[in-house]
Amino acid sequence: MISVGIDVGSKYTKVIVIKDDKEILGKSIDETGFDVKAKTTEMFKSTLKQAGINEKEVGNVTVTAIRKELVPFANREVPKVVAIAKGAYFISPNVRTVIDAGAEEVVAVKVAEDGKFTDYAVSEKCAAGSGAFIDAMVNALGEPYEKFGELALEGTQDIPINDQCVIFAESEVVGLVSSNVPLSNISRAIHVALADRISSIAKKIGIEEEVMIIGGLANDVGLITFMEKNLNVKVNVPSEIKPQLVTAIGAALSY
Amino acid sequence: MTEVLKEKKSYADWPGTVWVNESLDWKEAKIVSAGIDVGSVSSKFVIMSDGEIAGYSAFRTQKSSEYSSQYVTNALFDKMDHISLDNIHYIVATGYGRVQVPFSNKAITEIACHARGANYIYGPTIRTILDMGGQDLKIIKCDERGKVLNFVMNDKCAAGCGRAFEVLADLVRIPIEELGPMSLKVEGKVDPVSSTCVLYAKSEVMGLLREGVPKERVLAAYFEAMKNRVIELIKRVDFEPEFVITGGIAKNPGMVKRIEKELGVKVPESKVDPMIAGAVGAAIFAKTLCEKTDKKSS
Amino acid sequence: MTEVKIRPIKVWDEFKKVRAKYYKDISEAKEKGGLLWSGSGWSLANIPSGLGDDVYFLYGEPYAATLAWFKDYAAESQEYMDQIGVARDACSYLRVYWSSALRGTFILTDGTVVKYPEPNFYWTVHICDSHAKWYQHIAVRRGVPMKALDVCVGPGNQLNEKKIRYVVNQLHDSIKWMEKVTGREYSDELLIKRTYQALEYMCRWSRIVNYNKSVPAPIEEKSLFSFYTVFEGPWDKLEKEIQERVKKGLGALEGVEERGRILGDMQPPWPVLTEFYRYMEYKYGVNPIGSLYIYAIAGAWKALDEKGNFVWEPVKFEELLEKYELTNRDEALRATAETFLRHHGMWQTFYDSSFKRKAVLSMTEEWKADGMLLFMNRGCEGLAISQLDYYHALREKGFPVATWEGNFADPRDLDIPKIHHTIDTFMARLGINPLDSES
Amino acid sequence: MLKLIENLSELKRFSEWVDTRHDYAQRWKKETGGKVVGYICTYVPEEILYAANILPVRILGSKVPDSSSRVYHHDMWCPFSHDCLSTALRGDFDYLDGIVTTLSCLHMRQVFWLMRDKCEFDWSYFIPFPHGTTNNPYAEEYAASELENFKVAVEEWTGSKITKSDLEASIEIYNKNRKLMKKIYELRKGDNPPITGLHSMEMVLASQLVDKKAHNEVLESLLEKLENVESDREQGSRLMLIGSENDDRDFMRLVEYEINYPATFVFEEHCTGARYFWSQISQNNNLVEALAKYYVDRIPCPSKDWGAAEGKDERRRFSFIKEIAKEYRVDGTILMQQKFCNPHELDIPGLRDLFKELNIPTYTLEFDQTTPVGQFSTRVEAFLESIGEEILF
Repeated sequence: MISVGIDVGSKYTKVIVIKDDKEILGKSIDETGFDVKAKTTEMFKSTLKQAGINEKEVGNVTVTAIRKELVPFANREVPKVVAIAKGAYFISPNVRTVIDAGAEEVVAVKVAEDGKFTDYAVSEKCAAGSGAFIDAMVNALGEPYEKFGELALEGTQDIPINDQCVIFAESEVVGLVSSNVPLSNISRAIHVALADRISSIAKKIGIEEEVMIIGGLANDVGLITFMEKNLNVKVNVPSEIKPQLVTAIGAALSY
Repeated sequence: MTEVLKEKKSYADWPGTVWVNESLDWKEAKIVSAGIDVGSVSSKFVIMSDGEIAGYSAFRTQKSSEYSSQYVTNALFDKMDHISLDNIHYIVATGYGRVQVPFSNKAITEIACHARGANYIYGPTIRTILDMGGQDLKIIKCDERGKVLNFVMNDKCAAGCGRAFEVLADLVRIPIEELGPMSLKVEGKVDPVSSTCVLYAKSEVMGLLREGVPKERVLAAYFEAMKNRVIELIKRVDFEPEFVITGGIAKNPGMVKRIEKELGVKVPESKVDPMIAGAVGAAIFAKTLCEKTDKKSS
Repeated sequence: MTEVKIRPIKVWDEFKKVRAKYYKDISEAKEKGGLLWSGSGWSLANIPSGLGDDVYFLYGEPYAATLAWFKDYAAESQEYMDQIGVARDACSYLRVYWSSALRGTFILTDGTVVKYPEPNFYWTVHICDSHAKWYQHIAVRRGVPMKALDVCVGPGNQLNEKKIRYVVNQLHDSIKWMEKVTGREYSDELLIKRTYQALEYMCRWSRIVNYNKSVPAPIEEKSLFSFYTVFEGPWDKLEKEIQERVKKGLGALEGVEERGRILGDMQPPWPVLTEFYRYMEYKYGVNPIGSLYIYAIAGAWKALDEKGNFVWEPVKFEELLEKYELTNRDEALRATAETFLRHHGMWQTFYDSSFKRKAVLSMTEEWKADGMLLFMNRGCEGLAISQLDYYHALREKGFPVATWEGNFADPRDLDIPKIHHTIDTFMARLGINPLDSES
Repeated sequence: MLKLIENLSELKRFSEWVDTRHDYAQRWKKETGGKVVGYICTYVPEEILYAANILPVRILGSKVPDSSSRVYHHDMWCPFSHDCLSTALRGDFDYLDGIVTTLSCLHMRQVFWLMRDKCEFDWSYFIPFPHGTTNNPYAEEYAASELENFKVAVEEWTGSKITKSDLEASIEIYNKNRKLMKKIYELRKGDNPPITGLHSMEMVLASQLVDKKAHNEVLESLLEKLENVESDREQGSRLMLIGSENDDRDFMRLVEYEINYPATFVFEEHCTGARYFWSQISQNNNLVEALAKYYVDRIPCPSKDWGAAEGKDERRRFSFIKEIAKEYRVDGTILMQQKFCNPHELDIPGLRDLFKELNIPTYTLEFDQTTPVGQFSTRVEAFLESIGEEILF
């Protein structure tokens, strides 16, 4: 059977086409924008095309992180936590702790041996541990840095970033730049702060190996390094597939 | 994340300004004083000849306060006849970056400068000043000399500040100066977005847009929330209706009209750009200090 | 499929009338020559009753909860408090109560706003960090006499004569003080009568919530919240009705078998009460059977044993009667103090996180719950104490638990779609599907 | 001369003690063979511990951003409590033999329980104590009974009796410490106080962290020196600091040494200031009762300052503050409060009224785990501009 999973994130939408719960036939990522209906429809069609599948062959379309009503061709919606657990378990059945570090939210999920989730924790009221934080910091630096995460590994000095409000932390970063602190140290400071926030959310559900990180921030090697230090475990990043797609896979598997 | 960085078109940008008072010749002045206001979002520079505005410039703050201070002064120097730092007798720096201005004689807070500037621009009857800067909201009470009696500021939350509108502009992809007028096109009562946190309000705005709510309405909801936040601060001082708004957002009708309506007052018009009030205050302080200390720096 | 509904409680209408009259009486008490006092709902309310049969009590917290229930009025009240610069994280009940007192307005249960009824005096206990400071500020601002009582003598299983005397002495003083500020003579006879009633009420309440240990549970939490502050209600009738349900095996929900038993820990989110409970009940057919709060706040429980374990067994009224001879003032005060100090479930939680942890762990077993949703309530720090402690204890035991945040008296801090999403996720955790997905 | 005071070895000693508190305690332990006990609130009767050859050290945070406490401790608990807890979770207090607290505010109670459960200390004790100490005639007697229980518990733990003379000696040392610190505070009444707020804060903090006997010696020699010097530091505006627990030395340094205007703190009211030491224990026959009387009567923490109001504010702390503000000729007051500190938050409206009546300007600052230097310097400077700086007009 062909199933489609759609994860509508605050920044990006992810679509997965999967066959018999096993084989990924199509995948795509694109900016969500304002018009969710048009965007998901367009992505749905193009991903099916990419997979060589006819719309009529599709058995299930499951959305997550959005109400079903906004995606008219979907026949089911699942809570994000469900999709995260299923997706991560699909990637590695040994996974016990999943950390989804997305653009505006961090979710930590405990997965049992049978793949069902047990505990979960969600960041509340503060964007300090999310991708938006890094985005804002990079923005404050004035120009894009492609390898901002890697730069953190070259940093040598501990500089605390005190402000949790993203907007104020921006000015702290600006302050560091104007006092000529090397960029590597700034990057390190930002990543240490971020790793601290994300880890504390993950610790709320108890860290049990194997630990997997998914979502946009999973691509940030600086973050992974400092999280491993903070949590004192290996933090795995999906290698076969982009970590942003895992939740959409989970959605496709939830029917 | 890196993909995000590539799309760098910004709707938050605004053009800089340089203005020179052609009817004044600074060379004839006894005291040439200057004020420079380096804020977190914008930097402003004012030169005064014997207490009258001879020229000003305003640009977005760049990388560092030091760099911005040089940028904004040079921009005005370029347009003013042969003037340079050497000709200015006293310079007061203010704003968030005030201590990083390498060429100032003294640093004074933007709170004192906005009060003094508003007193100069709008006259000595002014008692309550709202300054909406990039990261700060300040409500200032002052006396007839423009001296601060007390003030309140926003704590650890950038809601209602200039930066919040930049974030919004980028999000809805509408140039920042059009946000206010657009938000006023909606008639009737609009419920504010429930979060005032800049980032959470942002995701709420996104949610509303995705639900198909028209942009004007969404903007109105955002402005309502930011307005409530400002009113909340204003109510914390003994508000007196001799009231003005200074800072960048004084030019944003979406905020000003809403605040006026809520408080039942009308903010007076002025010939001087309210955005430079802080720098004007700084330049006046510079003149006073120059007179009192009798120390012309050149 | 039949529609899911809350099984109506017949005696509710009578309770409702009593409740409406109660607030009406408060608003008119002084005009009619009666006495009105106000203080924390944790106060030993039988004590001022000795001042006469026309003494009315404006309970701080239940009034604040009523106010919070009127969403718009609550938002307006909270905004007013922001404007006068009272910290946003201060007790949310205190904030809305202050707004009422400082603005001089008062909301009745039908939503009518009348003049704030100025109490003759404020009298309160102080168990969290806010209670006495709450009434102290209002008393100073409004020029009304106020007195507060220190009841923090430690847990019930460590009570001794000195601790009890410490509280009883203050109660004696309070009575003299009340006589002084009201100019009335205090009736010990009336005190004794009210003390019986108070103790009986406490014992009754623990019995009533104890019935919810049955499967299916006869009553759901929203109804429990409606009943518990109506002290003068027809309690016998209510108890009989609930007993009847237990006997017949009738659950709180009609049209569906009880598909899950969900516990909470805190006060409910008043401004979105219906949206919170009905969503669970109607969409999933589960019963929110109660919470640590609703069980422990008003009942008399065996509570802490010597080892510090929490015993969820209702105290029998007859036992109390045997223990205390209520023939004079001192005995009545002593009986009141000791019963509260020893048997009030919630009072124990302020002295050691382990008491609260044990109470929660055994509560989930005794009430045969399937899961527990913890409300990280930013509006009440007193009851938020140790929340993460028992959260981890439940989690480590493998008991399904999840948290959500908000403020119980501030509609601006309660996001309905987010709350619903929390419930959906938690139901997925429990493996309970929406009713409509299974038809 | 300015340099002279700044370089006084006694002041340096205080600051060193604060910086190296963990090393100090561990060294003390090694050298004396005694036990070290951490206390979480200044209502803990240190005298009883000290009489049993125990070094009481105050549990303070370390001003390092660290979210680890958030796993167990509510986000809305105050930053000071978070800091104490995360410091403990990192293992910085592992050398402690035990911890003690009393019935203080809820947030610090929670810190006590979490430290007890998460770190493995040999011993812990929670002292029930009157929650209200204002207008409460029964508090003393009740407190005495609980302190007696505490004394017995300490004896059981250490295995040796605390004799009357042990306790007498301990109280004497503590009384002396309080008296000396008060004397130093009193030198700040005059113009150009010889000691800044930063120095006084370090003095009091050190007192809470080291052996009082050693602290007394330094105090005595400092007092001798200070009585004979006059500061040539520009005192500027005379400020009083009122509020929650505060060991934020960065903030003191910012206001007194770093901003653009001269200013000097002439009084700190909080529990790392005058509230810790302002009065004396009167030695009478029953020493435990004397202790109880002292702790009940001391300038109260806002969490204990409530009780009654008959048409006017009867908070004892308020009348103390009122007196001090006059005596120390205060130009302005900074009301500082730890974010989320409820007892203080609820006193602030009343304090504002009080200072309005006294015609002394106030400014309120909310403290977090670390000092936002940029934001605070603007605020404090603007406050100083509003109470002084006539030169600008």
